[in-house]
Amino acid sequence: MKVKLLFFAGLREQLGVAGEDIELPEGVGTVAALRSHLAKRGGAWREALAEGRLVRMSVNQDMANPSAALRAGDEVAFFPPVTGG
Amino acid sequence: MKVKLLFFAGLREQLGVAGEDIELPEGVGTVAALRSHLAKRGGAWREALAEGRLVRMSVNQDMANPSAALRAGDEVAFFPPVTGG
Amino acid sequence: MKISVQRQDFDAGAEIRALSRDPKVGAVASFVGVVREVAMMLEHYPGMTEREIGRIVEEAGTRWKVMDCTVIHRHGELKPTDQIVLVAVASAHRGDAFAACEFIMDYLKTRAPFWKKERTALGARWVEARASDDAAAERWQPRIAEPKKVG
Amino acid sequence: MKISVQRQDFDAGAEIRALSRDPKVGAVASFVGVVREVAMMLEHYPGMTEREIGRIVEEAGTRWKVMDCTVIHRHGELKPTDQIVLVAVASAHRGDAFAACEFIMDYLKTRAPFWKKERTALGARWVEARASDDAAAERWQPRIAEPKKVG
Repeated sequence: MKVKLLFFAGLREQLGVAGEDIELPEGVGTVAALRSHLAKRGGAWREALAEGRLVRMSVNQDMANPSAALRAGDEVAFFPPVTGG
Repeated sequence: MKVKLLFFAGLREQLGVAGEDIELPEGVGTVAALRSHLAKRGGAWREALAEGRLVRMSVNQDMANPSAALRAGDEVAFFPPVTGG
Repeated sequence: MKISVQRQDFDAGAEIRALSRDPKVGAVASFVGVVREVAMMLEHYPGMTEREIGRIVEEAGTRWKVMDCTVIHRHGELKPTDQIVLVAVASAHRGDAFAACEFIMDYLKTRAPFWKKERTALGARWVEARASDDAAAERWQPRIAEPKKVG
Repeated sequence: MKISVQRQDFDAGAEIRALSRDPKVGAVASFVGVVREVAMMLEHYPGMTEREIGRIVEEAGTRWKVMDCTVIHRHGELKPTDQIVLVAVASAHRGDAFAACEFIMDYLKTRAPFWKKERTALGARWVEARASDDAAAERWQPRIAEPKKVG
């Protein structure tokens, strides 16, 4: 299935990309699995999405837990802890 | 000694006077004594300044306790609990 | 610090803006009190009012990091939806600004010499002081420490 | 309820005034956040930002008597003393207005998807999230009750 990825702030800069549409391989069905999948690209991806790094995730513009399930067409965003206000 | 009296809000209306200069008799040396002295005028004075009534007092524009001493030339004000803001 | 007791209305936005000209200010907490439903006349004690508000603001400055502060309180005839009072506090951080602003309002309600007379359909009547306002001011009081026992 | 994420500045006074048109409103508490000392760029997540602020405001409405509320948050390039954010809450009484306003600010700081990049003399750097902001939001959490022992 296809999902839309978005990256913001320091994470966007580190990855050098603001977003992309990707086809998820079999077995990548949660936000946590997607994160691991992307980290396996290596380089900046491994570094930015490594398990120790504080990364927040949302699905369809709702904050999501790592265990949140993904469905075709979802908008999944990765970003650092927020610093507005 | 002479002091200046001021009355505000409901108290002013009840007494029918906004202020007056009075000569204090011997022995009227505190705010509490002044209050009793005025209450002895009877009528609206007795009613408005009776011991059970919540009356606030200030001396020279500082909130004053009943035991506060009076000096010649003081500005003494009597008024109900405040309701601003 | 700006304290004004006045008949005319005020522009809260302009006052807030004026408090944030210092680049060390990061937070401006403010409060606007508004006349609800019934027209009123606000009497005050000229001179003492400004002094009392000044003391309240000074007290707030000893408790929190207040960088600047504006208090405007109107008097005279006011009608429903009219602004009555503005308290605006500037600080580096929002915690100080919020606490000082709420403290000043609570004390203003119980210590500044203003009296409201409502113009109801049944006639004019002086508003009674509310116990809830005393309670609101009371919660800022430091708890008095138990006297130490001398052995 | 008005929520706006925008580049342009706002007039806090006009927003406060708009919240007090209802004669049942007696209190408008508000907060303005201001850029301190260092210029910055504020990035956000269009769409999610408005939704998240909406949820925060809705949550405040379940906890306090909120009659109306305005939240404006700027994004883009901002310089020292520029206004960043306005939260204004209208209520019948000041206790509700103050609490809801502070609650919304605390949650905005930890939940709304905004990121600040400071333009320092040494170059640009992303601001790190502060533990003190998490702590400020945390204090509004209901304490979880101890599970009852089943005998």
